[in-house]
Amino acid sequence: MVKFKVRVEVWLKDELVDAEGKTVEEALKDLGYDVSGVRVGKVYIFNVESESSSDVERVVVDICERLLANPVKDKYFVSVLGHEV
Amino acid sequence: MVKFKVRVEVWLKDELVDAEGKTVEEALKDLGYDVSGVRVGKVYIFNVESESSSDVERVVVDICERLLANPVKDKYFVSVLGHEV
Amino acid sequence: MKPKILIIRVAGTNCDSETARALEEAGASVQIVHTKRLIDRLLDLSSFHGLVIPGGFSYGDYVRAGAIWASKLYSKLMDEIVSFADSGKPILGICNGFQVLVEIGLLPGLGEFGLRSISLAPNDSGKFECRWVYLKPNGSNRVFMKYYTPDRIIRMPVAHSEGKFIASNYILKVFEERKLILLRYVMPNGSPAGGVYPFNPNGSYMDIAGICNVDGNVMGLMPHPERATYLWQYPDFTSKIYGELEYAYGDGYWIFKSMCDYIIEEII
Amino acid sequence: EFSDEELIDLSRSLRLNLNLVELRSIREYFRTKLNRGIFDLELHSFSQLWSEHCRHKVFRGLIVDENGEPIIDDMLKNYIAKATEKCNKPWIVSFLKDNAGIIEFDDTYSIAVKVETHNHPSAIDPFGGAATGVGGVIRDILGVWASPIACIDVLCFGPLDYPMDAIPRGFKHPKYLFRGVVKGIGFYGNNMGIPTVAGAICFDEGYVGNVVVYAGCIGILPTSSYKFSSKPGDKLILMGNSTGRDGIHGASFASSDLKEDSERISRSAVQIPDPVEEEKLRRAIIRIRDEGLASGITDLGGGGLAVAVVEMADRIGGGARVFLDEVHLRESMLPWEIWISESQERMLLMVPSENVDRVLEIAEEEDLKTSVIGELTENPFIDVYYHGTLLCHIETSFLLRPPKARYVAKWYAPKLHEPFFDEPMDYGDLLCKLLSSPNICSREEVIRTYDHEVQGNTVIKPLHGDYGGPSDAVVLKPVSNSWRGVVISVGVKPWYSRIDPYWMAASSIEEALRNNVCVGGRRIAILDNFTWGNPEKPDRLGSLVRAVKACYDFAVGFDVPFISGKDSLYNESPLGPVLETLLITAVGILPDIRRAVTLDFKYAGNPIYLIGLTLPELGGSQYYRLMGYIGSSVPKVDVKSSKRIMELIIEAMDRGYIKACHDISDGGLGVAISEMAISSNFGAEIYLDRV
Repeated sequence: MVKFKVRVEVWLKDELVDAEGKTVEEALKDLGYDVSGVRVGKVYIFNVESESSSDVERVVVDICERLLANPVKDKYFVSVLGHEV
Repeated sequence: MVKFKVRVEVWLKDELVDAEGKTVEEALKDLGYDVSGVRVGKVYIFNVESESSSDVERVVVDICERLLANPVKDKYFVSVLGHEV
Repeated sequence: MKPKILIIRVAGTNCDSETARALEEAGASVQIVHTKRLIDRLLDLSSFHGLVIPGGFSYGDYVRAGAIWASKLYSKLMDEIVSFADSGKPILGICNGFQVLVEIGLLPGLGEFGLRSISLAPNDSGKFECRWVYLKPNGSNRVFMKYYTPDRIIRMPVAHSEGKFIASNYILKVFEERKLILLRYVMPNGSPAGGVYPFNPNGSYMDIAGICNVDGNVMGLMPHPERATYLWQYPDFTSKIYGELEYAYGDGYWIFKSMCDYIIEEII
Repeated sequence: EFSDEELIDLSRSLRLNLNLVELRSIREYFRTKLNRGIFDLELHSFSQLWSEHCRHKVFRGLIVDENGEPIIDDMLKNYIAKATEKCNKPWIVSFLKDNAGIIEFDDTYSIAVKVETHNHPSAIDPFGGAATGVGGVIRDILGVWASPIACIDVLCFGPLDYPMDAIPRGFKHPKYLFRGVVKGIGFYGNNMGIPTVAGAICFDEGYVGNVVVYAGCIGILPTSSYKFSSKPGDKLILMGNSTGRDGIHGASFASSDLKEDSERISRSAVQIPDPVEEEKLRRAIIRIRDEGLASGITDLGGGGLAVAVVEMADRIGGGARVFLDEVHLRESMLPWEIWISESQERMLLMVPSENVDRVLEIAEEEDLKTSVIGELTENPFIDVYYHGTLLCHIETSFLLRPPKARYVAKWYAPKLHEPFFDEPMDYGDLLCKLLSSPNICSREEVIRTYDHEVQGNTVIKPLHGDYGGPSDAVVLKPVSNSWRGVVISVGVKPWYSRIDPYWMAASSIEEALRNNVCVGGRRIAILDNFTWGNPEKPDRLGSLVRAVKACYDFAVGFDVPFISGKDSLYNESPLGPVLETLLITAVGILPDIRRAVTLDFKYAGNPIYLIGLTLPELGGSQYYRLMGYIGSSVPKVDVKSSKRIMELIIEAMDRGYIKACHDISDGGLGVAISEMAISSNFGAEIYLDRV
């Protein structure tokens, strides 16, 4: 088994309203910044034990489908940063 | 003025216990995954109007210092993804 | 003349009415006002004797608890607030209010410590904590703690998800020396909680639950005194004999009473 | 001029969920009354307004047995409402009519109560579904001008250790649902500053494919403020969040089974919770109420504007004229989407034109977006315009009166037997197993994440004593200068449904009442919330009719009126129907909170009395479940003696005889005594031979 370092980003789907993004945008405008289109997402970094890099990708996607994201309203990005040698 | 697309990541400082990360780690182990070192961060994507790319970097750092991050407990990363042509 | 105390609120603030009730019980005349009216100069902050920033989820606690409300105050009202504090008038921040005072640097104090030297991080349990806790007050502060005798153990409920007090060792040492720590989480028998959950409900360094600024007139605390104003609010009032319930007040009442007395003696 | 087949295709392709009888009556109406074609906005209006979710067609329909003999016509009127009329309580302000049930609290104030389900959305997005469920029921309370003082939540999941691979595709594991739903409930209640004080959590295989999320809210209002004086000419003001494509077809979708690929179909049915927006709504609405500016109010729930506007027009016996282009939007939308969108955190106010400016001013002060979207009219038609073109012109009454539905019901008594096994060797070990079993163990881990202390009026908390024993009921003291308390309790016994839904309903009612009485509650009113399978299947409907009949029998028997209720039907999944569940919420009065009684033992040496007869009725018990059985001897409620016992207990409490009181429920006497001891610092010596 090899220890892989992976990264997952979870975002609300574009067509859904981002209440947090809306509030942060109004706050920044209120502070005088000229900003627009604020979206807020979550990012996870963790290590996963797995046989091969192709296998680790599958495991992380499974992790996202089962816990980190809800396919109905979220989109997510998976990247394998590297593995321990 | 040019519209820049920027990205900010805010993480708890490494020496601080990441309670949310710990909760997620336990949940994943509970589901049978062999994971460790889970850290959770926030990521913001938004557009900023600014004269030049060097200036936009300054504006975004200012935004982080003023609102998005608290230097006592957070570390943050700023990246300018591109600008509208 | 009754102390005139202002409670400010924004979208998401929700402990303002019971806080007003506690202050009125302690003899103050209270006004609850949306921060916008102060920013639009429809109301003059200096016309009040005391300021309270109540608990709640200002702006949904997005980004960080209290961060967005603090950023608005910092950019639109900071001069008025600083001069209000410098004039010695008492400012009390409860739960979300404490987080706001920390974010704008009024705690522990801009002059000496700069904008941000302490912070309230998410609880170690990773969850929202709603429970009653035991606290040891530091009676040396005259503004808020006048009625707490040194050996007294008091009880109040906490209800937050970002209440873990953190600061550098240097800052903690200064707080200890200058007696700026006003409340600490303790065991039921009064011995220090020592970070043990659930007596220390969030993992705060040195079990800190409440602090004040260098001058002692600005206080922030995570527990809710307005939810421990009357004895019928206590979790065990049906099993303990508290004498006639009408007049016996809870531990939280005495912070508001002390604040009002201070205003009458020092401000009016 | 559609033929029958074309009508069916139309209904399926547009996902209108209308049956042939309904489609025919629409065709007939357009042919004879309007003699013109139908606009798509009108079709969608019928789909929303005639959905089971909005019109309770099953409860209002004619139910016949297999050979067509009528069993009951309009269960709502002839069982639920009739029971309340029979109780004939003077202190009922409004029941089964408005957005919430209302009872008098004291000579100035009244209490409003509503409980809703949000099962289908929570099955797909547990966090958002549960959170918007809480948001929706809070708006029902705001919809009768009441200020929310407490929330309750009753949740039902599959076993948390259910094997992962046995979960059908497209469905989520109970543990994932549990974590998301609990987080959603806490998120909305805490953010709104409304204490989440009471509830229950049930685990059973019957909930694996069908999660159940009940959300309830209790509010208080000056009785004088509860009036509906809307008249033609009053302006319609939409206040709150901007409208988007959320939950399109949410209403009619909830009335159809949850299919395996429900995630893809219902993408647009996901609703996003925004409690900060609703908190602003609450402040604005209470200010508008206290300044007496509006003549009427209602919330936008299932079916969005379409249902809200038509129901208000019907209430004044007139019509309404609506301009959809005036609605403040979040994204560009088709007119019919605007008309039936279920975006959250929106309210509809009816305001006399002279007060409109002041209402808009208050909304602006609270950072709320508003739009004046039309007015009520004398002429009893619903006219909907979009940039000047008329898109809907239908009589108000026709829109609200679908043809009488007819259903077939047949109840099959299950063939169950009483198990026989020898006595347990070690009672202590058995008691510990029961105390740690999922349906009995402590709920502290969940309750601590709910702020149950905000507003500072929670007198008896959900957890009692240093070790968090379970209180039977929660007491609130909502009025500052009065010692009078509101007592909130729930009763839910789904375990008995597998044996007999009649006795399940009876026990649920009795437990809600006993829980209330254990704290000193009296003058109790109750709410019924059914979660059942597909009523078009005779066996499901047969058991439902039995349960509703029991509601009538025992409400009258206990002389306790129903003041509100809701039914969630079509809860089915590839694994079968939901475990039939009836939640009874009880709201009582405590004249003086200083005399409240709690379950913790108070003094050493106090004698312990067991009141009421103990019978060999272990059918559906947690003990049988532990041993792997269901059994058949379901407890049968003896309403006369139970009513008498409760009256005597209240009398004894008022005389100060009773220091601690607890009802015997799941797990029986052993668990009840343990819970009383856990909540205090005392033990107990029990002599079973004296029982």
